[in-house]
Amino acid sequence: MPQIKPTRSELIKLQRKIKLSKTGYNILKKKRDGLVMNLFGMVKDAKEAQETLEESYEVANRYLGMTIAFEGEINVASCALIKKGTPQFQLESKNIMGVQVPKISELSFKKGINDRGYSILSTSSKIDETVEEYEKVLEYVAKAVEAESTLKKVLNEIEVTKRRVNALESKIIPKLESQKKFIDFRLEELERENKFRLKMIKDKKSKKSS
Amino acid sequence: MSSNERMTKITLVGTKDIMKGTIEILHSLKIIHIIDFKEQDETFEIGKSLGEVSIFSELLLSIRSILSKFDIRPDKVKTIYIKREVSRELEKEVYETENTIKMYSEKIEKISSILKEIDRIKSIGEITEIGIEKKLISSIDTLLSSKSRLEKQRDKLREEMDSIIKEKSAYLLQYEDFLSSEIEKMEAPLRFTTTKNTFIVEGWIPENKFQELKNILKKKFGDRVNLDKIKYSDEEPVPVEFKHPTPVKPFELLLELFEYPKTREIDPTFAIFITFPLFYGIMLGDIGYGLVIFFASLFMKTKFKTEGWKMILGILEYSSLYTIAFGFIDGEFFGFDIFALLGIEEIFGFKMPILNRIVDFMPIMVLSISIGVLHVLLGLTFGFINVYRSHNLKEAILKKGAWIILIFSIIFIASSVYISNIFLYFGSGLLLISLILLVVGEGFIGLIEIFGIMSNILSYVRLMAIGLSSVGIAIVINSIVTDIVFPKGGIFVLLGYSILILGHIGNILLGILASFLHALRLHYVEFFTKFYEGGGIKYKPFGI
Amino acid sequence: MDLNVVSSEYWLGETNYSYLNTRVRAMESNLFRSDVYMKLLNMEVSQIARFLGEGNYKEEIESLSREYRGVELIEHSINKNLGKTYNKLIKMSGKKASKYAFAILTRWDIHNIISVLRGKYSKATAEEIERTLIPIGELPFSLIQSLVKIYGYEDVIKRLKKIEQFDFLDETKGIADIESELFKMYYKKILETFKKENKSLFIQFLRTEIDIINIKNIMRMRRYGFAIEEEEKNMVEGGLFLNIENLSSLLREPEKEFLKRIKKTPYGSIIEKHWQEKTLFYLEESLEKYLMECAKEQFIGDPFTIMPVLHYIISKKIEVENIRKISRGKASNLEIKIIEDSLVI
Amino acid sequence: MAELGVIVVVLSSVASVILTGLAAAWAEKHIGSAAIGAMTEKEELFSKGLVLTVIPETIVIFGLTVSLVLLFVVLPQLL
Repeated sequence: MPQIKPTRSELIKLQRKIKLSKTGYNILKKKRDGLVMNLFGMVKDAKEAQETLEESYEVANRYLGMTIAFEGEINVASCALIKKGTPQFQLESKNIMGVQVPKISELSFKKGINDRGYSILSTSSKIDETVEEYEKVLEYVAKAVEAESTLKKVLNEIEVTKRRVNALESKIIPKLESQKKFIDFRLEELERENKFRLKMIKDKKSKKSS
Repeated sequence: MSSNERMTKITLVGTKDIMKGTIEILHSLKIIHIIDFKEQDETFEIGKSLGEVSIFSELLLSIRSILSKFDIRPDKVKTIYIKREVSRELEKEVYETENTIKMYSEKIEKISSILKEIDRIKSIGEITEIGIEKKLISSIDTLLSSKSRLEKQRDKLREEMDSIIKEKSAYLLQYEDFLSSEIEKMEAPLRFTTTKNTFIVEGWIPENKFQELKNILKKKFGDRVNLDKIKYSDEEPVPVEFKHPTPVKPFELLLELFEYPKTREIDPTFAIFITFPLFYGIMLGDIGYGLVIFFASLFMKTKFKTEGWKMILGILEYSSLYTIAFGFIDGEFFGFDIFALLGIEEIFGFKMPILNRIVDFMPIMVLSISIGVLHVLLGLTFGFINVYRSHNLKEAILKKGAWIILIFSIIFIASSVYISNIFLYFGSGLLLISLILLVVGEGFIGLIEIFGIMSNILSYVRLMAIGLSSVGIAIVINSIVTDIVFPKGGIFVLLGYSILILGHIGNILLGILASFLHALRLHYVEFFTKFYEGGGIKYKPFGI
Repeated sequence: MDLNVVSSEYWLGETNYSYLNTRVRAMESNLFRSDVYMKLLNMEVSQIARFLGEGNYKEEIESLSREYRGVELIEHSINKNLGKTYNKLIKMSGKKASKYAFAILTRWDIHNIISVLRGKYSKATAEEIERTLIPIGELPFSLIQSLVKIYGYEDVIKRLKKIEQFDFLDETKGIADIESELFKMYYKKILETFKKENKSLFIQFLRTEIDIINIKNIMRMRRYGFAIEEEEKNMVEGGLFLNIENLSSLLREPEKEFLKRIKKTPYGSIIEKHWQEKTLFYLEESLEKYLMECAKEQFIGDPFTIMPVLHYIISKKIEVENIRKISRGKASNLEIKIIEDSLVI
Repeated sequence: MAELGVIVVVLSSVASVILTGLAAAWAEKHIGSAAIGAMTEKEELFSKGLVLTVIPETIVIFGLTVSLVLLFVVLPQLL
């Protein structure tokens, strides 16, 4: 710590810094705790989304299996030739305790039977229902993606915050405090020196005068 | 008359844990004719296949596709193979063989398609004239010249593939055989009825094997299995296993073509054995034709060895003997009057020929009708016995006896003209009795049936008519040649001989077919309707 | 090339009913009976394939088992077999009888054309399209294949318009409209061709079929909603019990009224049975089954008419569909009960 | 009168063969084509088909018999 000048103004500066760090530390700690608290809910959400996705995928596959069994693979493949457009969705963001997380809105996977491209006359409701199930799957995929990426971002944020808190707690604040101690010590020493010197001068003066 | 194997219907009930063992035993004994499971409900359901039937099926599909593509059949493969147990190694070997063959055929196909392209380029013709660059032409030339090399390569590949197939085919066939029989065992439960813990097999076994099977099962499984005889209704199709002496065996075919007899019914094979060749001989009746058919069928027997062919040729063989015999009576040799040609007038005091079919058609007609009467009577007698066995004497008399009496009465009345008037009265009395019986038995409708039986008997006139047409054709051929063609001399003699040969070959074929069919028809339509119901099935024991 | 290639591939002689019908009956006796289906239901997929390869489908299974395995092998084999059988049927039918047979076989043409158009519309590859074609129909299959090679959606329609039956097509319309039109025109043309035999079983069958198609679509529209301009596109004229006006009023009835009115038709009991179900799956299956059973019952007729042939066409189709249902159902682990219920036996 | 009788007998013997022949042919045409149809699909029906095909031949056999009887039994009595 040689570069620190043990001056009073430094000390004041340092004191201010320490105070700031401590407040920051407290706030970050609270944020961390808050995020962790939120995390439990999110994990549950993500897990649920995953499960519904899996479930709906299973259901859809079953529907597909049945449709293929009843209508023939060739008929289904023929209907599948019309893949009209890619599904559209709107991506927005949401703020959770200062974390920007994605939010998928305006899910437009679901189509009416007339908008799917095939004619009603030449198909059956088995196709409809299978398509509907797969549309549901798509929807759940979007939801799962949303939940999962939120989870990821929040986890990331918690990690960062935790690191910061740790840094403040175990590095920055102790360092500042030791600097403050050092300055305190130096200043005290200086004062003592001054006192001693003053005493010496006083003694000399009184000797001279007496 | 030999009696056929008596069948008895059984049920075999066992606990499911011994199902596999039971199947093994049944499969090795080869005696049970299983009745397939039919109706499914809550308690009783169809069994499930055992073991790795799925893998086996997959393997079998692969093998069969190879066998069919390269037309590998057991009779083509001479090598003898040793039976090996199925193992993973074998499984791998099958798939490897399949892949190698696939690879080879793909390569060959590719080369063939290249060769086709080269041929197409060649067929375009001379290309130098269109003004293509020299370089290009030379490269095309090298392409064309590579044709023979490619062909050689293709042939080599083909040879290699053939040798692989040759090497493997015995083994594939053996494996196919093995898998098929394994799968038959594994899929046997699909023919069983099962409940939660037990399985039930229904089927037929020869009666004398029942105790044997029971002992084997008891010894092996004790109380966990139960074998019982069960009752069956008259309508049920019972499997039939014939036990005929070898000479009669071929005639089983004629029943197979129609229907197998029921168990309680008289088996008419033996009767057919006597009457079928007789009718055939009467219709064809020619020494020459008989000899040709006899030797032809002997020769064909060495060529065609399937069960069906053997039977048909056997029938023809017997029939041709009768044909020769009747040929002597008719004095016909390829349509020629053989005795007249040889100058023989008498043998053992008989005037030869005994019957000339063209001139003496009336006696033959009478003979035919008499044979008809006898045949129908035989049929009715069988019918009488059948009805008596399945119902009672009264029924038998009303249903069949009445007809027998009717026919006898007509015989008496007809013969009264030649013998004495007493026959007329006696006959009329019988007629009256039979008519009364008929009305009692079947009502007045029964009387209409009289016309049916009359036309049945008249139908035997075909014995004369078919013979007449056959000999007619033969005579026409002969007289065309001897009276018109030969007298012209020179090259016409040759022509005459060829007409003779072709004509008689044609007439023989026609004669074989017509005589066979009409003899058959007389049995099926005239004879069988009097007594035969049929409804049996062929005995197919599990494991064969 | 002759543009109107329809049925010119066949040189047909006179119809000999005694020959045709005994042959068809013999063919029919080779079809599977109910106990065979019970066995199939208890088999694994490869077992089914093997089993089929031991019977009527031997040729197809053996030749295709090098390319395909499992359930694919079965589906390809049965389709190939169906095509082969129908072709044989037409060749032996002769002029008079084949008219009816063609009328039924044209459905596969419609299927193939729709498939090609769908593929072209969404720019699928030729292989993708070819996978969805079935080599059955009145049009020569080579013509259908040549359509696949034509570049664009509009060009395909332009080519089709040169064929007499398809001259009503309009290349500016969308795929869904074209599909509907093809369907509607198919029924319209058949009903016109056989106008004189209005009472015949064949026409009755077709009109029952139209009814069933209409009912299915009404149920779908009621469930999923519809636009007014769509409504007309989705109905076929000429039903046996329900005409267009009936249908469009039925479409708007509240549930109770709907049920009450539909119960007056033979289809009422079927619809009622499935009314509470969440999906239309089983309703459609039952209606389809009803139609097939109708055909099987009705087409038993005079040996000197086309009926035995029509009966066989339907029965063979049923057999192939049953096999497919079993093997596909097995492959996607459906419960045996569901498969069994859907079989037409 | 005797001559007229002879003509009638001869003509009827001719007619009986021709007419029964035609009748049998007509019946066999149908049975035959049906039989062929059946056995192209099921080979095991071959024999049944063949036998069925010769069934109507009874007609022509009766015709032939009648004609022969007319020619050889009835005619000599008239002459």
